[in-house]
Formats: sequence, structure tokens, C-alpha cells
Amino acid sequence: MKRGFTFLLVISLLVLGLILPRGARSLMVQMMAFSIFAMAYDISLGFTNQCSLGHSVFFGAGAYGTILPMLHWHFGVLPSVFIGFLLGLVLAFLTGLISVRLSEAYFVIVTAIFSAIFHLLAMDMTWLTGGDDGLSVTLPKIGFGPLKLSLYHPLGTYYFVLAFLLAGYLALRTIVGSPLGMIFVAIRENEKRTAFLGYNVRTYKLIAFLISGTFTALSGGLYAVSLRYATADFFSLYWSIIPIVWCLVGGLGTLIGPCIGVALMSLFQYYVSAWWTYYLVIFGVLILLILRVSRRGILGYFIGRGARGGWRL
Amino acid sequence: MATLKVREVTKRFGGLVALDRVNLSVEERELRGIIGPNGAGKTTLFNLITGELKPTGGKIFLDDEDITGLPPHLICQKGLSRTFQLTSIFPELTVYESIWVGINSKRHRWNPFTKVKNLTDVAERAEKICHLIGLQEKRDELAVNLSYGDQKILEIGMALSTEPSILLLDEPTQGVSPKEAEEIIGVIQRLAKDITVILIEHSVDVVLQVCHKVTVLHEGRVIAEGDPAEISKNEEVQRVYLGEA
Amino acid sequence: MPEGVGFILFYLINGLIWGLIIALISLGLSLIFGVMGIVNMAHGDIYMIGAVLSFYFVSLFGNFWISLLIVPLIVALIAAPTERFILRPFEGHPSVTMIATVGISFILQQVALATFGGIPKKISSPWEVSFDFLGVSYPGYRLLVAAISALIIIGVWLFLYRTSLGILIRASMQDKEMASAMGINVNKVLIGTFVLGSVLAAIGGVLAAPISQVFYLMGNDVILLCFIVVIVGGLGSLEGTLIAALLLSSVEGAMAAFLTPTEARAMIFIIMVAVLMLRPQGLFGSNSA
Amino acid sequence: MRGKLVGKGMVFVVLLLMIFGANTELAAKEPIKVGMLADKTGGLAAYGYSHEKVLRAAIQKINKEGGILGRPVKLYVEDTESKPSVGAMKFRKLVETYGVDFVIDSNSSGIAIACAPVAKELKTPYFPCAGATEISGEKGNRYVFQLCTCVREECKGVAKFAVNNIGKKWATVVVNYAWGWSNEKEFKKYITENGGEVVKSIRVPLGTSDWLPYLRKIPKSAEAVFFANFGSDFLSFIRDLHAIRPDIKKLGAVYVLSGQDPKKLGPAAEGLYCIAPYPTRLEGLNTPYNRAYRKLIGVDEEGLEIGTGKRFVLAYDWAVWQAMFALKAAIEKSGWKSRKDTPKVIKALEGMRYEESLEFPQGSGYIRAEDHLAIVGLYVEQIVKGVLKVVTKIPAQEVVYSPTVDRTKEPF
Amino acid sequence: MMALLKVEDIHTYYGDSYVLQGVSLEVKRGEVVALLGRNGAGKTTTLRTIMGIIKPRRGKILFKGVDITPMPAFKVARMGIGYVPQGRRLFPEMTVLENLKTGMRKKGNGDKLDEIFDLFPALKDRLSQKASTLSGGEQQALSIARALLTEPEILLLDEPTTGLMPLLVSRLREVIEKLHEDGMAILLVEEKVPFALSVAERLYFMVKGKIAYEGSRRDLEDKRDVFIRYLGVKN
Repeated sequence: MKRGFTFLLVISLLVLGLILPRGARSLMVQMMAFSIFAMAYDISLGFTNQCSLGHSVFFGAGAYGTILPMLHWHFGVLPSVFIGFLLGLVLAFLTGLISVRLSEAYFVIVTAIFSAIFHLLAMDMTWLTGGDDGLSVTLPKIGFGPLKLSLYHPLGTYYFVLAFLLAGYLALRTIVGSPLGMIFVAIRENEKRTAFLGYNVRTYKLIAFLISGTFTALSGGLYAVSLRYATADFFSLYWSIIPIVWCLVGGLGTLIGPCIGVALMSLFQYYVSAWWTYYLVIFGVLILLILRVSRRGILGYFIGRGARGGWRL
Repeated sequence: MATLKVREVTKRFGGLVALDRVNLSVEERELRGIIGPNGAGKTTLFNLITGELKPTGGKIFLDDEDITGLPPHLICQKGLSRTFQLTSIFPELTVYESIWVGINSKRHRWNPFTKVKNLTDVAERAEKICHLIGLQEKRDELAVNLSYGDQKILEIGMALSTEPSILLLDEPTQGVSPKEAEEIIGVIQRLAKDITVILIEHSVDVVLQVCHKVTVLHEGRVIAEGDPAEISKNEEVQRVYLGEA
Repeated sequence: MPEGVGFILFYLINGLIWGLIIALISLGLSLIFGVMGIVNMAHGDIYMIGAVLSFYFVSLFGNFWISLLIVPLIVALIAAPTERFILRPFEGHPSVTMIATVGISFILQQVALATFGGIPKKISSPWEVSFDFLGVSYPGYRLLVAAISALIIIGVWLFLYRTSLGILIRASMQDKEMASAMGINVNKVLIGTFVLGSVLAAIGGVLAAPISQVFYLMGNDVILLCFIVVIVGGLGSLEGTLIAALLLSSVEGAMAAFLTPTEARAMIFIIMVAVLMLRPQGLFGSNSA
Repeated sequence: MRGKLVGKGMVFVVLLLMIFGANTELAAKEPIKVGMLADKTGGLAAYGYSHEKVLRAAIQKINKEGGILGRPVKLYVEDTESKPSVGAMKFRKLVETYGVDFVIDSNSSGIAIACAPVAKELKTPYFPCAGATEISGEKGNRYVFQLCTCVREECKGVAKFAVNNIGKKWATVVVNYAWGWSNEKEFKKYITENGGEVVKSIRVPLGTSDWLPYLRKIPKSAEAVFFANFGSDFLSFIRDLHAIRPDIKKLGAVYVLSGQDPKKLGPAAEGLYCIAPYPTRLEGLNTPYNRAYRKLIGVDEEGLEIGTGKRFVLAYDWAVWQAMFALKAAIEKSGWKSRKDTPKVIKALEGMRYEESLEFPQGSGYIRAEDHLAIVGLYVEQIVKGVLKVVTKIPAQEVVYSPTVDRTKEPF
Repeated sequence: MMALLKVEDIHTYYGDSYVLQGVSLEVKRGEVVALLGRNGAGKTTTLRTIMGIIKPRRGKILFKGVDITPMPAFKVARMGIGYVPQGRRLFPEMTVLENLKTGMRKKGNGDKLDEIFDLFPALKDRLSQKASTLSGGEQQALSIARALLTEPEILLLDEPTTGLMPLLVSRLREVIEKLHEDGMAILLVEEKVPFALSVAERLYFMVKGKIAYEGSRRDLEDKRDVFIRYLGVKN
């Protein structure tokens, strides 16, 4: 049943690439890249209850980690995306090491400070990042033996990002369905008790933070590839707040919920921004409203009424 | 041979002395009761043994290994498990899952490439514990939806799930109905056949009825230790509880 | 270095003067955390709102000092219902409340953008006097701001430590339930604290408006330093906040003499990380925080 | 179970929305679609506001006079939020969703640079109104036209005047990003060529709230400051500079004044020199064309919008106007019919000469074929008693420099 | 004489746990009443319910004839009920004087402070010391003193003897007796039977959230079986 649904979704995503008009396809590419971000953030907030405001660090790092190797060393797209991914891993490890052992309030502030400092540095270190102006890059062709795929082909970027989305979803779904995922949920439900069951809670929180940060970096890399561009603005606090909106709109601790959140919010942003400049104020109002209805987000609310958010054995 | 030894352990909170040079030594497969009036330091003693608090002085040994000041998860991995006075459960996990998490802590840990349902050894053991504590019929209920008594039983199940050699139970019958209390005591007695159990209880008759040996704490000090018969005759214990009216 | 010691001293003192404004704002942040247990992510935006309102009042009345009196009143009128109707329902769930304040922050910024506009504006200095200071002229208004900030901080301090109302606030910071059982209306204390904290931020905004620029994102810059200050000083510790604010600001100022100010800010950040490694609860924070 | 259904329902709704939403691009093919990247919100909102009005006025004029080659012009406007990443995204949206054939504007060099590769990828001619030299240099491409003055032109043009009339020893204070660097580099180059000297170069991050620590580093020997910043940074800059060095002379590009009333800036801005491609007040360039131009865009002699009293950023508004009419001329000359004729339009634009007229009110000039840059004259203005006055005019021949690239050799 | 405090059949839950299962008791003006019971019987919950810290699902609490059940804790306190909680719950980071001041709502009760110092002379020398640095006995004294400063008509004492040395326990007894002489009503929760018997006129025994037995001190003298039955120590 569930498998069938997933299959249907994958097929429709594959077909959509062919039938969608260009504008909608570009929007879809953006949504798919953001969906990875949203799922990654869900691992942090929805599964282990770590409310991070520092994810823009990984998003930005992923974007630059992907753009810079192509720009300066003429790396291929795939190795570059991988470098961005690794950079996210390294940064998530360093920042996580400092922040996961802190209490809730400290965690929120310290991650917010990380975001702000990285933004400040990225804006300042223009020789590296291009500052607010950013850096544009020409994407090399991706070679699979004799087959060459150009991301400038109208379908290229779509399937490129879709492949990563599916791989990312599969990876995160596997993690969430593995013992590790169970430990994450246990930590979310009762951190102290988990420690008394013999788990080193800090280590597992760090692992969750690492997974979350790394996949966020992947999303940043893909977004940069789809824009052929990266800017220091990717480090700004906006990119730390927006995943909260996605996850709340879609539903925390569900993986697929945040993707729905991305879709709804992106469509909203795409169509409303054209005629109402101050649409962003809605985001703030949405945060407050959804929190009032359900702390697990909208999907979490619907599921929660039946049994609970998340998944079961 | 004593499996758990507490040597001269002292704990101060600011100006207050919660525990004052407490000694305790528990044999293997013993069912030990610890009683004492409110504020005697029973829960503090548990917190020190299980690593939630660090003692101000003294040492704690588990099978001759010094575990003083280790973090809780390491102490748990060494075979010491506990329940909490106010239930501490995973509200949105099912009974089965709550126990599963504990069993997994000694086995596969976190391998992200296996599926939870593929770990048959863990699953079997989890089923077994569900049976042992008598919650097999409620295995798929969320912990938060259980009755308070069942939550208390689940707590014991979770503590058991880490396959401990010593189990510390902190007032397992507090706040439950007499019928539920009986069930819980039944579970405890069954357990005590295989592992060491240390039981904190305020209900003196329960302790005297089921325990092999009883330690009486009063104002942070051990004032008596012995089998139930000795304890009920002990004058100092009577003075503590009844006083010289 | 062009002029040696005087040069460094200039940076040190310039940093210290900013430090007083930062202390004022951080004090509000720390106070709100102490009583409500939440980090107010919208604090920097209240600072911004203070500056924006003061811009309007200055253009309306043509007098800066009137706005210094009126703006705190208006912010108090906004803050009280915000606490009561938006934050109160989330009480007891710190992470939910913090996300809610993120939402409020977003709303404040966007409302300011929609009404005030995206163009930074300037309030002319209400005291156009320059002092000769260590070989260069120094804007007198900044010295005035430092003095006013110091006075307000002393006032708040006296209020918290010398008045019975202040004692009630501090009692609520330590044990809300017991405070309530002592006959203290903790709900009023919650509103009062949120209002006081917000007013401090708003006053900071009014005072800083003629030094800095009035801009709907101006809070982001200031709140970063405030966050670092409360982390280093220890969340909820008022004396820690004060000491850290003054210390960090002057250190940052002094370092700006040799480094670019961004590098100096990064150094402050490194200090914060070092403090966190050694004392996760901050220099003056309690263990439980 | 129920949750799953809800989830599915939501996915379905999203897909439906996407398909229907996308259908909006199946609009009538008849008009020539022009997209505009307006900086309506964010730091450049003042520019976005007036640029949009000017472009709308230009298109209204064109449509009233029968359109281009008989086809009406339809305008699509998207807000860049003054952010390069949003700008690049909106560029795509304009072309891919609305199907626009040409894109005009954004006053931000960052946005222009971010959009240049997109313009090339989507094969859509792009006319940014931003000043960074790179746009007509290494960051541009055959699809990008800089039909306004660039930083290098401005610095080269003003250098002689600066050394002779303002001061010999200079400090430069620029915002720390591409446009600022351009200014720093070019000014230093040309001021040195003219016998002046830059004694200190200071870069300040965008949005800095306390400028004193930076300005304190200006050496005592500096007689004058050349600066490149705008908006909030400009306000802080002049205020703090006035406090710390009231004697020092100041020179900057006029668009720093974006929407600011020089009178309100007070003594801090008094005597400030600005480089301007177009005088803000009619008095500076009082031609019949300009009077008509101002009338059409609804601006009075002082540069204020009639009716609202808002300050237009006239110094750069002409670039939007001129871009639209250059485009019109090129379409007419090449006989453009659809996107496949785009190379013809580009070829028509390369090397195009134009005469001073209502369509080109700033004056005669030409679009250099090699780097797609408009070659025009400049003005130097000064704030005297709170009013901008033209001090001198710099003819186009003093501004021109040799091109660094040759776009005509690039393939389409 | 009408009861000063009357608790009528209250039922209180902690989440799902049914703690008070219909408790009724009363305290008359100037009376010292003890509430005894084993740990977990619901004694502390009874006091917290009276204070309004937790709300009962059913039942009523009348104080001076006024229904105080729906009132928040601070209003209950202002009505004239002083609360000395288990574990003292001082404000640790504040000085002794500041702790005392939290109770002094009305202006001009400086005299009251002198009375307090008569009762607890040890506090007078420690006014500027932080509460957390006090010894156990001093902390208890401060906790009671703080509650007295709210000028209550009844004092709820929750296990005041916990952790006190015998000498201090007798000091505490003297304090309670003195308060009693001054006409203060006291509801005392205790586990230490001798102490309770030595100060209280009437005693309630609580078992599993219900009042199981009620009697005066005289009724209970030499009735060990009652204690054994309800407090559970076998002889």
C-alpha cells in the first residue's frame, strides 16, 4: 500500500519532468532541492528535537563547496556536489561538537550565532565568496563514459536534482527506519531516559546533527547548481528560519510532510510574490498559527489525531 | 560476593547534607529493600549509583570496578538499570518500541543500514519482555495512553530491556491502585529470581514482605540493616517511624 | 600605527560606548530569559521597532527627546498583549515558544518593511557637538548616549535589587511556583518582565538611531553581539550579562584598531566558543540553565 | 490510515496546482513581452520604485504611438528583493513562466552579474542598469548590454577634475563587494595617472552600523575622500565622517543620494561632490527633450514625483528609459519577429549610435560593439546650501577607455 | 464555630494518576492539625491543591467561608494562607532579607520583621547572606519566616522536620507552640509521628489518597494499633 504510493509518486515525478512547461519545471527543480533541505531539517527538529537556527551555515557551505571547485579547479559537477556534501559534514561536525551538549535555549542561540557569524564572514570574505554579489559558474557537462549530460539541457537539471532527491529520500528513510532512527525518536521523546537505557545521548544528537547538516549541504549544492550561482546570502538567518516554516506547515517527524510544506510554501511564494511584495509576513503569521493548532505541524496534526506523528515498526 | 558496593558515599547540596557516609553492599541475586522516611536520601542514593549525580565523597563499585562519577549511559552499559519515581517513559513510542530501544542499546546500536524489523534477535527479546511484564496485549499502545499502573510496569520493562545484572526500582508502586500494586510486586518477585534487585519503597509492609534484606535510611545515614524480621524489631527503626509518642 | 596609544584608546572607548547600548539591550534579553525561560528571538527586532518609531516621532515633533519618552510607552503597549495573547499559550514549552518568537521576529521585520520601507533612513544627531578626543574630534552625542545608557542600567539595577517590585521579579526568576505561593501574581510579573525587557531594547533602538541607521534589518547586526554577550555572561545572569557586554565590546573595539571590524567580531566569536568549551553554562550562568 | 490519505490528498493538490499554475504562460502570442527585474523591496527599494515608473512610462509612450513594428509591448515586473539569488530566480521566472523576450533592469551590480549567465543560458537579451565595470567586462556576455555609465567611465572621467579641483591626497572608502572594489581600483588607477595619490583604501562591509572604527583609519594627510556606498551606509558614512573629520572633502557617485533630500542631510553633506551621468535638477540639462521626458515620467524640475513628492533616482532612471528605446530601435532595425531573431537584435544593438532626443534625453552616444557599453558624457554636481548644482560637464571623449573584451566574436 | 479552612471531597489528578480520591478535612481558627500518612499517600498533594498550585477536578475548598478552589495560587496566598513547602524552596540566589521581603506585600510591616527576629533570632545576623549558603535549620527558619510575613491566618507546613537535627526539631516545636499561642491555625504534614503528636490537637491519617482516620490527640494516646494500621510499621 505504502510502497505502491511511493512508486506512484516516483513515476509521477519522472513524468512531470517531461510534461511540465519550462517555468513550472524550474519551480519544481527548486522545490526538489528544498525538499532535501526540509527533510534534513526534519531529522534535526522533528526527530531529535534540536531546534537549530544554524542550518544556513550548511546550506551556504554546500552551495559554495559545490560552486568553488567548479569555478577554480574545473571539477566536474558530481565531484563538486560531493565536495559540498563533505564540507557540510565537516562544518556540521565542528559546530555540532560545540552545540549538541548545550541545553535547549543555549542550543538555539549558539546555532543562531553560528549562522550570523558565517553570514558576516561570507559577506566580508568577498575574495572567496563574492559576497552579496555571489559567484556565477558555468556548469561542465557530466560524463558517464561516452554519454554526456548537459545541465543546460532543459531536462538536465530536473532529472539531476530528482535523482538526488530520490537518493536523499531513500537514504534518510533508511536511516529513520533503522535502529538509529529509533534512537533519535527515543531522544526526542525523553532524552534522560534514553541515557539511562545505555545510549550516549550526546553522540546520537551529534550524529543526527551531522546527518541533518550534511543533507542540508547537499540541498545547498543542488540549489546552487540549479541557479548556476552562489551568494553569501545563503548563509543568512532567512535560510535557517525557512526550514522551520516548511517543517511546521508540512508536519514534523514525518519526512514526507516537510516536502509537502516546501511545495505549498514555494507555490505560495512563486505566485503571491508577483502581486504582493510583503508576502513574507505570512510566514511569520503561519508559524504562530500552526503552533497554536499543533506543535507537530499540519500533517503531524492530522496524523496525530489518529495515532501519532512519525513512523512505527 | 557483593556485586554492588557503596563505600562511604557523601552528597551535599549547598548547606544540606543529603547523604552522610553511606555504606551499602548488595549480593548477587539479592532482593534488597531500602526504606526510610521522606528526605532520608533514598532517591539521592539511586541518583549517585546510576550516575545522574556525582558524589561529594566516597566511591561506588560495580563488580569491583569503580563506577564513581561515570555518565549514566556507561553505567547502564555495565549492567545497572533503574526506574524513576515519577514515571519517565517515551510518550509517543509504543510499549514494544520502548522496550525495543533498551534491548537495542546492548546489541546493534545504530547501524543505519539495517531495518528495525529485520533485527529478529531484538524483536524476540522484546516480545519476551512484553510477556514477562504482562503487557503483551498492549504492546502496540502508545506509552502515553497507558494507565498509570501500566506505565509503572512499562518502566520496569524498559529498565529490564537493557539486560541488567542489577535493577534499581524507585518506588514502583507509588500512586497506583492496590490491584496494580500487587501485579507490580508479582513482577518484581519473578525478576528477583534471575537478577539483583534494589527496591526503594515507602510502603514498609511491601518491603518487609518481599525483600531478602532491608536497609533503613534516615536523614542521610544508614540506621539499620538486616532481614525483615530483624528490621521490624529494631527499636531505632520504630522510633523513626512511630517515635516515642 | 599612526598615533600609537591614543589610537588604541580611541577604539577601546568607542567599543565601550557601544558596549553600554549592547548591555542595555542584552539586559532585557537576559531578564526575559530569566523569568520566562525563553530566548526572545524577536528582541533585535524590538530594538529596530524602537528606532523606526523614533524616526516617525522625530519627523512628527521634530524633537528627538520627546520620542525617547514616547517610544518606550508605545513598545510597552505592544509588548504586553504580545506576551499575554501570543506567548502565554505556549508557556512551559520553551522550544515552541522560541519558534513562536522567531515568527514574531519575521512579522515585525516584514511589517516594518511594508510600512517604513526598505530604504534606510537617518535621524540627525540631536546634539551636534564634537569633542576633541585623543587627537580627533568625537561626536558628543555618543558620549551622551553612553551616559544615558549607563544611567538607565543603573536605574534598572536599582529597580531589581532595591525595590520590592524588583525582588518579586527576581523571586519569579528563581522559582515561579513558590513565588506564586508567596502571593506574587506571576502572570503580572511575566507581562511586566516582557514589557521591561522589550522597553530596554526599544530604548536601545531609540538611542542608537542617530548613531546607526534606521533600517528594517538593523536588529540583526546588534542582536548577534547581544546573543554572544548573554552566552558568555550566562543566560539569565544579570551581572554576567553586564560584565560580558562591557568586556566583549571593549575587547572588540580594541581589536578593531588592528583588525577589520569583521575580523574583530570573529575574534569575539572565538572567545565565545572558547568560553562554551570550558563552561557550557557561560561565565556566570547556573548549572541548570 | 487517515493520515496517509491526507498526505496523498495534499500531494495531489500540489501537483494539480502546478499544472494549472503553469498554464498561465499560454497567453496571447501577439505582444512583445518585456520583463523587468525591479528592486521593489530591500536595500534598493528607492531605485526599484522610480525605475518601474519610468519603464512603464516608456512602454506607455511606445504603445500609444503604435507599439514596435505594430506590436504592442507588454510588461512583466518581478521584485528582486534586492537580492542577487532572488534576482537570478526571477529572471528565470520571467523568461520561463511568462515567456518574456527581453529583460530590463535591476540597479544592483550583484543582481546583474548573477543574471548575466542566466541571460546567456536562456538566450534572452538583458539590459541591467547597474554600474560595475565587470558587466561590460569579464562577467558579461553577448546577451548583456550595459546601457548606462560604468564605474571605470566614471572614475576616468572625474579623475582630472578631482585632482585639479578637490585634492591631491585621497582616501577611498568603499563597500566591500564588487561594485565597491571596482570603484576603489579604478579610482586609484586614474587618480594616479592624473598626478594624485591614494594614501589609504578602506573597505567597509555592507550594512555596518558603526562607521567610526573604519573612518578613524583615514590618515590625517588625506585631503579628500572618494567613497562608494549608498543607502544606509551612505548616511552613516557622511554623518560619522563629518563628526570625525569635518574639514575633509568628499566625492562619490551621485546615486549614493538615492531618494535622499540633500537639504535634510544637513551640514554633513554640504560641499559633497557627486559624479552623475544625468543631472537631478532640470537646471543642469535644460533641453526641450528633458522637459518632455520629465513630463512623461511625472517628475518636476527638482526631481520630485508630481503628486507624491517622492524623490526619483533620476541619475540612473534615464538608463531604463534609454534601454527601452534602444531596444525598440534595434527591433525595428532588425525586423525581429520571435526569439529566433534575437541574434539579429543583438547585432543591431552592437555599435548602435543614437542622437539626443526625447528617446535619448541624456544626450547623444553610442553602444560600443566590443563590450556592449554605452559611451556617454558625465556631470559633476555639488551640494551647495542643500541643493545639487552642476559644477562641470565631462564630455564623452574624456570618459572613454579601450574595451577589454570583444563580444562580437562570441557565438550566440 | 465555623471552620477557618474547609476541604470538601477534593479529587486531584497528576496527569492520569489519580492522587487525591476524595479528601475532606477542616481546620478551625487557632487550631493545630496534623495530616499523617505514608509517603505517597497524597499529603503534599493535598497542601498543593489547597494552595491552588494544582486544581482539583472535583470538590471545593472554602477558606473563611469563601470558595477559593478556582483561585490562582497568588490569590490564595493573599487570602491569608501561608505555605511552607517541602524542601523549603527558598529563592537561593537572593539574600535572606530579600527572601523575607518577597512575603512583605503590605507597606509598613517593619514591626512584623522584628517579631520574626524574635521568633528566629539566627536570621537577624544573616540578612545579607545568600539563602543558598544557610544551614538546613536556618533554611527552614527562613522558609517559615517568609511565609509568616505574608500575614497568614493559617500556615501550611509540609514536613518541616525533614533533615533537621533533634535539637532543631525541638526548636521548631517551640516555634509552632508559640505561633499556636498567638492564635495561628496550622495544618502540618508530617511523617514523624512523635513530632506531630507533640504539637497537633487533631490528627488526620491519609491512606492512598483518602482520609482513613481522624481523631484528637487524646483519642490517639496509647492507640498504637491505629498508627500501625495506617502508617504501616509492624511492631
